[in-house]
Amino acid sequence: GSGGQTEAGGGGGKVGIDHPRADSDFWNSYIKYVPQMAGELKVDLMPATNSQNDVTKLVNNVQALTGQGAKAIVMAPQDTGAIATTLQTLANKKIPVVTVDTRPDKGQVYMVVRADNRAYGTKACEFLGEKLGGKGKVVQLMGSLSSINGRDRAEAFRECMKTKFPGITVFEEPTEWEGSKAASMLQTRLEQNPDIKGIYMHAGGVHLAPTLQVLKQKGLLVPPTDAKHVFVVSNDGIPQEFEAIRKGDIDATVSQPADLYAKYALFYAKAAIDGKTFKPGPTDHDSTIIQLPNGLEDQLPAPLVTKDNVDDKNLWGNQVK
Amino acid sequence: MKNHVEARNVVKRFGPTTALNGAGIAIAEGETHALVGRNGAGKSTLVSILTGLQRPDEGEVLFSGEAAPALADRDAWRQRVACVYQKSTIIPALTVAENLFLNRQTTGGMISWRTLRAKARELLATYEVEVDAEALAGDLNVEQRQLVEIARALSFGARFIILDEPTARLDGPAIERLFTRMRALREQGVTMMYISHHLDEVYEICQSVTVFRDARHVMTRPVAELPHDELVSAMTGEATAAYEARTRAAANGAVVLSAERLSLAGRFQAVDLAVRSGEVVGLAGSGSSGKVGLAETLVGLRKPDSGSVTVNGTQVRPGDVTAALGAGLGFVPEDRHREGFVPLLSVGENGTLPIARKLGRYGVISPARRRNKALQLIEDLDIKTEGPDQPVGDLSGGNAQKVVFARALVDDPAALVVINPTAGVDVKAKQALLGAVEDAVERGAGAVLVSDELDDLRICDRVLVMFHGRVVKDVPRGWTDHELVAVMEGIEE
Amino acid sequence: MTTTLTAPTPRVRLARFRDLTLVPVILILLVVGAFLDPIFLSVGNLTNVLQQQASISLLVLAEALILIAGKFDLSLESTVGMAPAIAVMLVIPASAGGFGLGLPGPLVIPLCLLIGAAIGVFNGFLIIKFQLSAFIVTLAMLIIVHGLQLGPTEGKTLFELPDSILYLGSAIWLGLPAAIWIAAVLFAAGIVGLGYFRLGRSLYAIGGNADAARAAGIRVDRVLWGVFILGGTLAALAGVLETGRLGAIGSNQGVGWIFMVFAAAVIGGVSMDGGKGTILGALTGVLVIGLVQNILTLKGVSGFWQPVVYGCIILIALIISRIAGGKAQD
Amino acid sequence: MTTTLTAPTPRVRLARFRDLTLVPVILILLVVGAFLDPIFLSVGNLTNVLQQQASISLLVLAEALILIAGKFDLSLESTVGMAPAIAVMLVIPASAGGFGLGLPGPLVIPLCLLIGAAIGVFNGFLIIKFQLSAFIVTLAMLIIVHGLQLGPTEGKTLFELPDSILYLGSAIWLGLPAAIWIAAVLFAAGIVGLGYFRLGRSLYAIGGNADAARAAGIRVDRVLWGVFILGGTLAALAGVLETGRLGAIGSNQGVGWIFMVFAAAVIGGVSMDGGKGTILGALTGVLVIGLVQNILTLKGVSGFWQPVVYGCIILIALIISRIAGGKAQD
Ligand SMILES: Nc1ncnc2c1ncn2[C@@H]1O[C@H](COP(=O)(O)OP(=O)(O)OP(=O)(O)O)[C@@H](O)[C@H]1O
Ligand SMILES: Nc1ncnc2c1ncn2[C@@H]1O[C@H](COP(=O)(O)OP(=O)(O)OP(=O)(O)O)[C@@H](O)[C@H]1O
Ligand SMILES: [Mg+2]
Ligand SMILES: [Mg+2]
Repeated sequence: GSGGQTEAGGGGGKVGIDHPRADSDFWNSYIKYVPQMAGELKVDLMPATNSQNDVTKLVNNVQALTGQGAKAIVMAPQDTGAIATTLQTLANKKIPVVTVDTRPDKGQVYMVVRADNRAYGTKACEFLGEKLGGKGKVVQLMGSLSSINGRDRAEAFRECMKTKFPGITVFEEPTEWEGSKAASMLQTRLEQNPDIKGIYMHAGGVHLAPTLQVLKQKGLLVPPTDAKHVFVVSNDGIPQEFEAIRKGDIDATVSQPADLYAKYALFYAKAAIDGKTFKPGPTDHDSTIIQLPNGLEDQLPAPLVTKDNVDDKNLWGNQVK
Repeated sequence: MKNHVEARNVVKRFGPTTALNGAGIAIAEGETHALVGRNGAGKSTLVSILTGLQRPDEGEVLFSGEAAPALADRDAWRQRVACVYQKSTIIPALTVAENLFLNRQTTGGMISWRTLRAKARELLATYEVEVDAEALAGDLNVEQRQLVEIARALSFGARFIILDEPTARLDGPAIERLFTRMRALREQGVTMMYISHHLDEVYEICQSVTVFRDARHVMTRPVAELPHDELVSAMTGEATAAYEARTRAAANGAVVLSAERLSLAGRFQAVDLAVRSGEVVGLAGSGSSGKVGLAETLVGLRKPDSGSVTVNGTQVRPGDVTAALGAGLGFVPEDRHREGFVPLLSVGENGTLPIARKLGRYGVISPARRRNKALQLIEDLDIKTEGPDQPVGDLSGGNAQKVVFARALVDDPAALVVINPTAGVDVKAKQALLGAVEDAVERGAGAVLVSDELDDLRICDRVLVMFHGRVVKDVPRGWTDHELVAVMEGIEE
Repeated sequence: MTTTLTAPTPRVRLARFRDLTLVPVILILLVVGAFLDPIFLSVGNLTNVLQQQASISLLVLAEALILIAGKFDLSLESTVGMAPAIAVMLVIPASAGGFGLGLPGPLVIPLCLLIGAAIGVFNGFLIIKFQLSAFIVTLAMLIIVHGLQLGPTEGKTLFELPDSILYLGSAIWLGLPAAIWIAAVLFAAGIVGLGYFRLGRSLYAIGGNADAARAAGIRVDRVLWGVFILGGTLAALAGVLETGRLGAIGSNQGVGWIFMVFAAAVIGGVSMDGGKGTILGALTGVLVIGLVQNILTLKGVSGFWQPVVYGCIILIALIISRIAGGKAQD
Repeated sequence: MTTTLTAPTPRVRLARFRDLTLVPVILILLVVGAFLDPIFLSVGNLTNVLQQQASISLLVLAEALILIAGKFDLSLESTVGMAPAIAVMLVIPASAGGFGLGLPGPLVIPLCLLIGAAIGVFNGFLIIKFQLSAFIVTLAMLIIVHGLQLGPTEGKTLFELPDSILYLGSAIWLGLPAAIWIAAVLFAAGIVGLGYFRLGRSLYAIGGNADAARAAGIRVDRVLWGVFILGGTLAALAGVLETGRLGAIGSNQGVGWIFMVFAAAVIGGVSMDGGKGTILGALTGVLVIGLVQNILTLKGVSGFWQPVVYGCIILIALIISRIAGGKAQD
């Protein structure tokens, strides 16, 4: 690569950013970090658009952003296939793209900034498998099956259980990221199988409160020392999950780094405008860049948070507010 | 005698139409007052103003000399006036009993359905209405619905009752029963306003008559001293002779409409019928004789259980209106609101629906040709409308009926089936419509005319009388009212 | 002349049965469910079904009233999330995500119901006074009301709720969840109110023929307005129950319910054209939907194929209710 | 006596204008947009707006036809994703996620349209032959059809598509995206067909009073069935255009569109009660929605508040069309 080009002064390197949705706690934290990180990194950020989980809107928004003069685009396409044409168009216009959270299947990207969603599922599976001693029943409250992240978590969890803990039965509940469905399905499943001992929820923001509410109603919300305790692993790492871990209501969560997503998305966008290039291999921030057929991916660390490390100041969930 | 109800200088406009233009009426305490006028003269509009449903643009309404209540105060209006509206106010999804006692099912507290049903049966029995109190009103036929509306309006105990064309859908005996009832009410001192296009009815039960013409009041006179001719010319604004049925040579043309062994369970059985080109065949019968059912089966609105219908030499598929129309049939249905017209579409479109295919090639409709055809229909049948583009839903009842008639005639039908065609049309229009039937017949069509009105049947070359679903007699021209009624009632053989 | 009172009794029976065309469907579902899973017929499971349906059933009740009166309200689903969320934010401190107004905690339920009623007032205003299309007004309101939740909460889930709003949705009264009792009482009130009171009957008259209702002295506008307000209030109450059941107010609470609400009402015999249907029928519709969902969950049908099974069962219920009801639907 | 042809011309003119009540709204939006962002009035941006609305506009066209004929179809939105997805799976090899039937690639568009038509046939069968409620049948079909996409694809996005299905949605003809031309031609055909053709006029008659239409010799069932089939086919075509624009078929393609489709049709003057409205009016409705979305995007209104602004603009458009139209809506 041609590393050291002059740092862009005021020469106009506007970064356009599209937020995927405004109705989940994780993404809202991310949205909040964006302007803060833009200030720190001195990125010339355009007003953000929001595609409300609709790839059609995303495409329209990107069109508008480039029309308004964006030199690089940060986006988080929740539907990774349907963005292919847009990526192609942007590549033709020589506008670099950084995608956050998801990896487009097709079309050129400058950098993918994400944690490995399959790793979430595997980490949750390993934690639950050990706690249950390799046998018993667990429930997986799945997100939407039409989202790649939901599918990755579900598949990884399922495969890990099958290979590493064949003695454990897994019930899968398609909750569509809806608290109401999660509560109903978990309640029904617990009625049918009162001996369920573990729960993996795909999204703390929507699944945490309903799960606790159902467990409470069933009298299962007891400390880990109690034989009736149901082990719960969550996903996201929002402050309320940490609170629940401290209280012993749930046992672990996979912290999806909202702050790092925002930081490195903007970092790479700026780098792209500045003409920098990167190579696969370890980075200076505890992560690894890997080569994709259509670009690079920086795999950020996503730590499993348990009672032991829940007070770690570096966790983003401990930094909000 | 003082005026029980008075309307002064009322003006009411609907968009470009002026329905009432400084019209007024004064009805004396205790009298039965007729309001007559041609279709679209503004009668029903006055009714809606007298019952507080619409606010006049100008003018005032007085009850016993006092100003009418505010429009929002429905209870006050209902104490002053009860009404049988021209447009049905029956709610089809509710039972007859509930319709009768709508919004007064109980005076307070919970409704006792048992009591309500009993009260309804009693009321229906009092008015000799042969319907089941627990039937859904939507299952009734037009006539039964009308009887329910009348029973409801009369049962309020109001001191002033308006009847807007109550008899347009009733047959002879039902009309007689209504009149008996009205006379009794009058004896109790109830004031009534009566609207009808049957002027003989006006003479029979009204004491005075007010005539409206072109949205204005033209005269008010005691009935007793008003000759029939003068009344008609006041309505029409010109001297008009009574309709004379034309004479025709005995029909010996081809059979244009025939039925063989036609049966429909519960309605009529094994009916044979043959109508020749150049003749008008009447279908008469008392209530529930099956005449309407038969006519509807002839045109394909109903599918017979057995038997066949032949139109203009083609045996049509049973229950297929399109095929019947295609074979050269034209018809006027019994209930114009249900099967007659599409309210939102214009006069022109409604009138030309069956001939759409003739208004242009390759499925195109030429608006200019439609417009010309429509102007011709409006002219021929003297339809009172702003023009071919006015929606039929905005027309007065009689004019809407003329549009339905226009639709039946538009294709120069070889066979014509008309069911109660003059329901709700004014004297002059009635002549136009009957004349149109006779014109069509003179052009070579054969016609079936179903009617409860003996006057209409006079244009028929012969009248088939039905009784309990069978044709019992073929009466040739020259009958007297008495003879025909006797056959219809099954008294004479 | 005597009246032909041809066999009045069978007709009454038939009319009564028409509310209950789904009862065979419910029976089939009970049998099938028992066959598929022994747990299904247990008291615990059936109680769960009822509890899970309690809040959506209030929406069905509200929608049934509005449909019978010949109108339409899509915005109810947004009220389920927005009314409790805003009420809670009025009460909780700013540190917990509230407005920091410091209103007393016990006010939260009255505030919530008031917000629901206010949405009803606004809908009524546009639809009745302004004579706008009910479908589109409430569609726009569905979007706006949801936005009025997203905006202030910034899309966050509200976790720190006053106890009072959690109580109704989670309490147990006489061995059954309070939500079931509340829904049962309200449905009973609806059945009696619409069956035996003049005001209730006036909804049928208005839905059947508004002009005729007006001519009969019913204050059509006032009644309709009342129905919209009642609808909004019931939706807010459904939100309270749902909040208690879930223990938090997510930004998606209620989202997507309205389709199920319509499905329940219509397979239960309530007509989209107004003037037809009963509250009891709507209740059977809710039960069918609840039982189907429960059976699908118990059987663990794959998430991908669940919608197909689900949709087919709705169609079958519809066909059965068509055959049993005997009349064309609209 | 001659007829009182009191000034027929103003009425004609008024009736014509009624299709165009949204034109002032569009003009206001154009002025406001130009004021807010200089990019807005550029040819490129306006072309984008049209291209973005092209596929949803076909759905609006389909829904307008169905609404005018007095029926209802919610399932269109699911067809937008399902028809192309299944058509593609019939064609592509199993390795790319297909069924591995090895049908030739150029068949994909005909297959897609055929699937759309088949969905229309099924809807028509249940609604017309079985006389079930159109709302609920198509609601169930919305769920089922979407499930028929989710099931075979297992929720995955299809991105290895035959070129033929990508062409229409991405080609440029005479300097404009092909999708715009296609939509323009179909709308023109709709306007002419419904204005000047017998078959088109019969939709108004059927929607206005089906019994009267039948009595006037119109084959009501046949026409209605045709309308449902045409609707399904147009939805499938919308799916083809969308697929070409996006370059892949996501499992959520089309999901959530139906509300916007109804909003566009109704603010454009098409009545939910049937028999009223024009295709030109529906087109203006689409344009209003497209312009509003574009302006909101250009201004970068916060995602939280966007729905509120959006909903309010729909309400305002509705009020303007009510005032300009002069009649109560339903
Ligand atoms: N709602 C309305 N909108 C537009 N025009 C109307 C409306 N109601 C009545 N009109 C018009 O007002 C005029 C008077 O109508 P009205 O119904 O009062 O006549 P009518 O005397 O009762 O006639 P008929 O004997 O046919 O019932 C007619 O030209 C009619 O077209
Ligand atoms: N829609 C209907 N459903 C069931 N029965 C009906 C229906 N309409 C009419 N009937 C009944 O069928 C019988 C024949 O009716 P039809 O209308 O053919 O006779 P009609 O001679 O016209 O009687 P009327 O003069 O009372 O209208 C009557 O008993 C009538 O009550
Ligand atoms: Mg009249
Ligand atoms: Mg009759």
